[in-house]
Amino acid sequence: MSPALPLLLAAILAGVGTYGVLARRHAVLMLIGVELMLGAAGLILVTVGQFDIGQVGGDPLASGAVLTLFVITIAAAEIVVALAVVMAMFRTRGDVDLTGEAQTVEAEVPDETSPKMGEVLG
Amino acid sequence: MTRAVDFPWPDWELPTLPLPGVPDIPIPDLPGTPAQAAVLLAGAAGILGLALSKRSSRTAAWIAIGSAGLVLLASLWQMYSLHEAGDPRISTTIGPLAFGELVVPLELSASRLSALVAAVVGLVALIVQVFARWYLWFDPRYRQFSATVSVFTAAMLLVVLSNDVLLTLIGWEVMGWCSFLLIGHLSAKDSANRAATKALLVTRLADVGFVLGLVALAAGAGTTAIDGIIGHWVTIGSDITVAPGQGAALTLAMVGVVLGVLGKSAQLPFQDWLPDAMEGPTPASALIHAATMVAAGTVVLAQLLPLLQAAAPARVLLAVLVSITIVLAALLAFAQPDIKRLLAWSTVSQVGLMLAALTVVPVGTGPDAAIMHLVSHAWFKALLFLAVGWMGVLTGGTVVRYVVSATKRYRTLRRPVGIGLLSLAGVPPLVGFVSKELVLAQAEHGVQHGAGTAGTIVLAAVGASVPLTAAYCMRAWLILDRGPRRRAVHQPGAQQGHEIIDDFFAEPEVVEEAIGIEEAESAISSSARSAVAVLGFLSVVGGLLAFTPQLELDLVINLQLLAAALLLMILAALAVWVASRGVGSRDAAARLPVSVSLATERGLGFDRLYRAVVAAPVLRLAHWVQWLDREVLDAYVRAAVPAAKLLGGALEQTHPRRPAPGLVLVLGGVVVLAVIGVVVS
Amino acid sequence: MTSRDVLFVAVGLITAAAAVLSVTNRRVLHAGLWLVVALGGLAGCYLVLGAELVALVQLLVYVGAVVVLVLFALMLTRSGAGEVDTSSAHRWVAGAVGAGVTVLLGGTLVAAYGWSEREVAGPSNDAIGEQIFGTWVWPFELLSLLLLAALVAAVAVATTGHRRQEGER
Amino acid sequence: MTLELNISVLWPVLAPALAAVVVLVLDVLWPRGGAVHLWLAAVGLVGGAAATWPAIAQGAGDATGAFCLPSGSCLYAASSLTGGLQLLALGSALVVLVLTWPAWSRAGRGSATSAPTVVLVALFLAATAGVTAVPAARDLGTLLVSLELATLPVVALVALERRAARYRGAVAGAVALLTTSLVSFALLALGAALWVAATGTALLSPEAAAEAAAVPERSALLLLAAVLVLAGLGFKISAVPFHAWTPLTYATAPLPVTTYLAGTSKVAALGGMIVLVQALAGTSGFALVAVAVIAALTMTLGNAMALRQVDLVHLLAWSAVAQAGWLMLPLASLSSRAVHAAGGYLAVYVVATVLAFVVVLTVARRPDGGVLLSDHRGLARHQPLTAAALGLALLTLAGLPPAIIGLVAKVVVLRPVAADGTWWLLIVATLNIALGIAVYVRWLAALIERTAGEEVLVPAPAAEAAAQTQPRGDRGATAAPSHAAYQMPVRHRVLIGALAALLLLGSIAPVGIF
Repeated sequence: MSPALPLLLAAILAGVGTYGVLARRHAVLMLIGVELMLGAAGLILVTVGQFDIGQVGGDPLASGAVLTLFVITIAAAEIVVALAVVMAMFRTRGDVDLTGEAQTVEAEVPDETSPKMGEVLG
Repeated sequence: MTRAVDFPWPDWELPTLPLPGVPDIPIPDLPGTPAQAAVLLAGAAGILGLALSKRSSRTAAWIAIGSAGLVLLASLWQMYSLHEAGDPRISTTIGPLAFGELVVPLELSASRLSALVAAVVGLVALIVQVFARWYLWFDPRYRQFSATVSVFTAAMLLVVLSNDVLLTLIGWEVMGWCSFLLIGHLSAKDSANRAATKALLVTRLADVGFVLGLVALAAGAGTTAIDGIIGHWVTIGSDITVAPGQGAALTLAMVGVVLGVLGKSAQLPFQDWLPDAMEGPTPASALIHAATMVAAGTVVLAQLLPLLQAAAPARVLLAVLVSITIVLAALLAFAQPDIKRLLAWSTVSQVGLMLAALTVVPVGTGPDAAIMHLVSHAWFKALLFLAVGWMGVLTGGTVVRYVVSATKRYRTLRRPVGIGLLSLAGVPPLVGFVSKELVLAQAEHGVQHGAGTAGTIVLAAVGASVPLTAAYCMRAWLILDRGPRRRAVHQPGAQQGHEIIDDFFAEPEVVEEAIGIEEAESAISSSARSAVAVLGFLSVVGGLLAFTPQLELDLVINLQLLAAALLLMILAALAVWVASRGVGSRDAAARLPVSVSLATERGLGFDRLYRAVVAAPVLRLAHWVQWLDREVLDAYVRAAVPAAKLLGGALEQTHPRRPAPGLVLVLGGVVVLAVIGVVVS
Repeated sequence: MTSRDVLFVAVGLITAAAAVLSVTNRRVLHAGLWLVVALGGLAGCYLVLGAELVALVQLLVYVGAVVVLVLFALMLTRSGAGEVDTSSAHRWVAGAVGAGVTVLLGGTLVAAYGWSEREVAGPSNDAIGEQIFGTWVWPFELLSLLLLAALVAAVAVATTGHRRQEGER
Repeated sequence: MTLELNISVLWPVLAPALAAVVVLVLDVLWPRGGAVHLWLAAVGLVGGAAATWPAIAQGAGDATGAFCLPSGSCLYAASSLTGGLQLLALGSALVVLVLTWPAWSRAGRGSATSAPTVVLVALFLAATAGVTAVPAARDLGTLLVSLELATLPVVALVALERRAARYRGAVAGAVALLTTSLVSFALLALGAALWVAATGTALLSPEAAAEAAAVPERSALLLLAAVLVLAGLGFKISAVPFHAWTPLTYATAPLPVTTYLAGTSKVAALGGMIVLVQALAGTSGFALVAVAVIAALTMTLGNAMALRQVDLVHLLAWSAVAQAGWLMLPLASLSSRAVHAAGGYLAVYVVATVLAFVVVLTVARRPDGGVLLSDHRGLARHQPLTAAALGLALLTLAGLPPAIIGLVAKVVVLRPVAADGTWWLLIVATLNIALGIAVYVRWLAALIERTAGEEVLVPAPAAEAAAQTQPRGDRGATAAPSHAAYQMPVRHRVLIGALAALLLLGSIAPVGIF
């Protein structure tokens, strides 16, 4: 079969994932975008591995497949921690909105107290 | 020019004295080389002098003078051992530094000439220390003074014996700071502080060129060892050839070095700091003028001589500036109303002679004539300064109206001052005569061996300096010795000055404030007097040095030229004598119009020139930077707030306090970067 | 076009469509469910490409474990979700960046490999297993440490911490 | 498949990793362990640091490998540069451990509101193991895994803030770090995939890269892969435009963890970049314009923003951004000398920054202290030695004498750029030296300022903020009302002294940097 098909699908998945990361303000939904991007990476790796494009006679190290498995596993580990942090965020703030003001502990500090700037800023 | 090819008089080759063979003295096998010992001893004396002498001038004097004596011994031993073993003798300091590709061996090298200069430095330093012990007897800051002199000596020795430009730089810089301390010794005096700052600033300004030049030389060669640098840049055969394609770089670097030397040696256009530096105590002046700071430039250029010979533009620049300086400074010296300032300008002129001799050395010969003049100048100038300092103590000042007929009033002064002036003027057979004739012969030799226009200029300037020097020496002598006996204005020494100072075994009563020390109320101590006598002796017979194997002068003295020089000298002296007749103080310069003498006293307004050329632009630059800071940078900072508001949504989205917009930056940035990468490749 | 191509186009279209829906659907839970479909479709793609082991792991780890977690998290935080998407301007930027990524990646990849038919000949499952525990044992061991740390971290972060106090915004 | 193991070179990674596992196991076996965890961690870090010595002692071009294939390429290779980076990571981690010791030894078992010590220590050790594994990685798998190992536990450490007042902010900071790290990891994975697509192997071998660069289509792919991997690493080194999390997370995380982020984590980031650059070294004429652009942007924006900060942690955060630009500067020219220059700069930067953080932490811990610039006013009077050490660190960061080491480091990183003739980059860098000096001198000026008018100068909100941040120290406020009653803890003195001595030594003989 033609390697262009899976590679195109990977490009589409990466683009869609990028859009998802940027367009979502719900933290968990943002994670969905990341998952799609990782999926795209996996698809590229598997495609490259299955068509032994890089080297004549195939890659003896099975780089494509092994890296895909690594990426999947790392992604799982990431998601676990990410969800825990998001839950903590939900507990402390009551929402999981990524566009919300994140920094709430320290009060806004006025700019440097140097007289020159103080005068100008009033 | 003055080539005497067809003249029947024979040229005269310098003979070598039939010296008895140097006796084979058994020397104990000491640790380290004498070069190491000399530098270390002098440096340690500076530190120990401050650390050990807890408020006791006596201890400080013991340390300073004792170590200066040891330094002198070490440098004499060095000369002797070189005579035995041949030169150069390389010794290490703290071991090589690892700077990547740059080799920094940090070695000392003692050669025939550098050992000679080191010995002279050691001798002058010892004499100055001895003299200062008497001169600054009542000074509460004698300890600091003697320690500074020790450090200063160490720095000079480091420069002289250095085989590594890094060491040279260190010594050079330390000397700069020490001179600042010495000149500003009388720190309560405004003028002293001003003079010290001026000296520091002017030499520092010139040092920029020096540092850049040396760094460029070392960087190009990949080593800081001087012989390595010379070997990299030029190839010395029958003629000197620059490494291909590096002519411009070498020229630029050497111009930088020459600028630094001009600064340190107080040559045009940096000449003005030296006369003002007279604000320092007289022993400090003697040290700075005679053997150390101003001569350092000559030493460094002598070490780098092949490079100077190869870099013609730098050599011509040096030759022209130095020639102008020689004449100008001699003229200025003539008009000075203060004997100390007269001596200062004469130093400027004489150092010019040494440098001039360097610029006309043909390829393949050494800088021996310049070194000889350095040595002879060190002796007679130290003698003159110490004698004039002594005189200042007796008469209450060195301005002409104080010192009129001083040697008549104080007969003991007559001999040292007389010898010094005669030697300075170059009267045979004193040391000044020998060295000056050698410089003259060197210039002529250079002209004959293709030194070009620069050589001609140098020869003319050296020739002109002969009568001019004689003129100002004659003027000084007439004032000091032929003035009316009872014109003395101020005679503090007449009734006082009989308390003999016991140099080493008494602790002085220190006065609170250092001002007025120059009017010390004590007769000169015997040790100080003998120190002056040693210098006087050397000034008389030192010329013999030129006939020893210590100097290799394959010069041919043109007897016609020599005779002409002597004739000019006599004519100039006669003219001054004639001019002085009828003047009350026998001061020939009194014939000059008032405006001229005022202008010369102010160094021809070079101060104003500096202010216009250097200080004003720097200040303007500072203003500009300040303005930039206030109006532009701050405006930028200030504008950041409204700009952010103006840009509104877009910038608010990138506000880093929220996670989501940060992601836009990340992903957008990647796309932009990738596009840049693809487009560029 | 071979039958494998046709099969892949079919599965790929499903996957892409599910992916698009999962990032555009306004209803949180639905978006999560579309993700299940998309990742499942991806596993299908792997199968069509002949990488059975990877497909299996993808199915087990992702569809079986991760997505379930995600769904739970979505359900737990549903009450906190006000607006799901960012502002429309932001979404336009997002769309542009996403399209840029697709064009850039697709362009370079297809330019490098072309449309020509090729043989599918990946390493066997045995070979993959042998390689993981042979050549790649070092990253594999590090990976186990990573999983351990992630587990510990997740448990700690999820179980400890201060709750939002009443009265605080 | 025969694989040549060589366990002995792995100890810099294995020691902290094993310590992490042992700590967890020990907690199960002996739940009342207490401070034993911390001691174990210290042993792990010191052991790892000691194990870097054989690698450091090697000659310039040598490298010891582990997990070597019959073809000769290894999955783990320890050159002297690698050893140096590992030592730096372990050393800075040790400093963080000492800083955080009292906080973590308290409440060993944890409670409903604070994480147990064992978790914190284990995460800390796991992250450190990840950091040390990165510079030695020679394949994409190890690079991906170890980078994630160096990041993920730190996210949790940020979120596991124990003090109630700061917990909410810390979680927000963790979210910012987490989202950026997730996206960056996705980019890294995409980059790795493209790398494999371009070169056909997951080994980061220069030969394969050179081969790929020779083919036009593949070279575009390789370039894209390099840019993506760079972007994935850029977040960790806080390079613009991947920096947005930096000020946020630095300001909200517990100060020792911030120190970890600013010091140890950077080793992983730069280590990764060095690995990438070394893999690209064979591709002649394949200059990474992207690196140059990022470096220029990063240092400019970082310095410009740092100029405006009054909160010192913010200032240090932006300074970290600016210094990241300096770190990346030499990498734009893919040479081994450039790689060493970046490594040397990193060492100087890490020591100086960690020293600055220790002093900030010490001052913040003072009863009336804080992390604002105004809290440092007149520090030179109250604590002259501390102020001197801080001054040395700031001068080092600014690259001003007498902290010659900073100057040398700047010269060293500029050298490859000048050698390449990338003049625009050189000009930007020079302008940034001036900007950077302004940043740090502002702080220095505050140190030696008189304190007479302090109350007047500090505006009310700032004073409030200072009051809020006051319990930011390790033990909270311990009822000591005045400067006089305050005694700086011995461990802080030792740390400040040791780090300042390192900088001083470096300034006297900046030999290793060249």
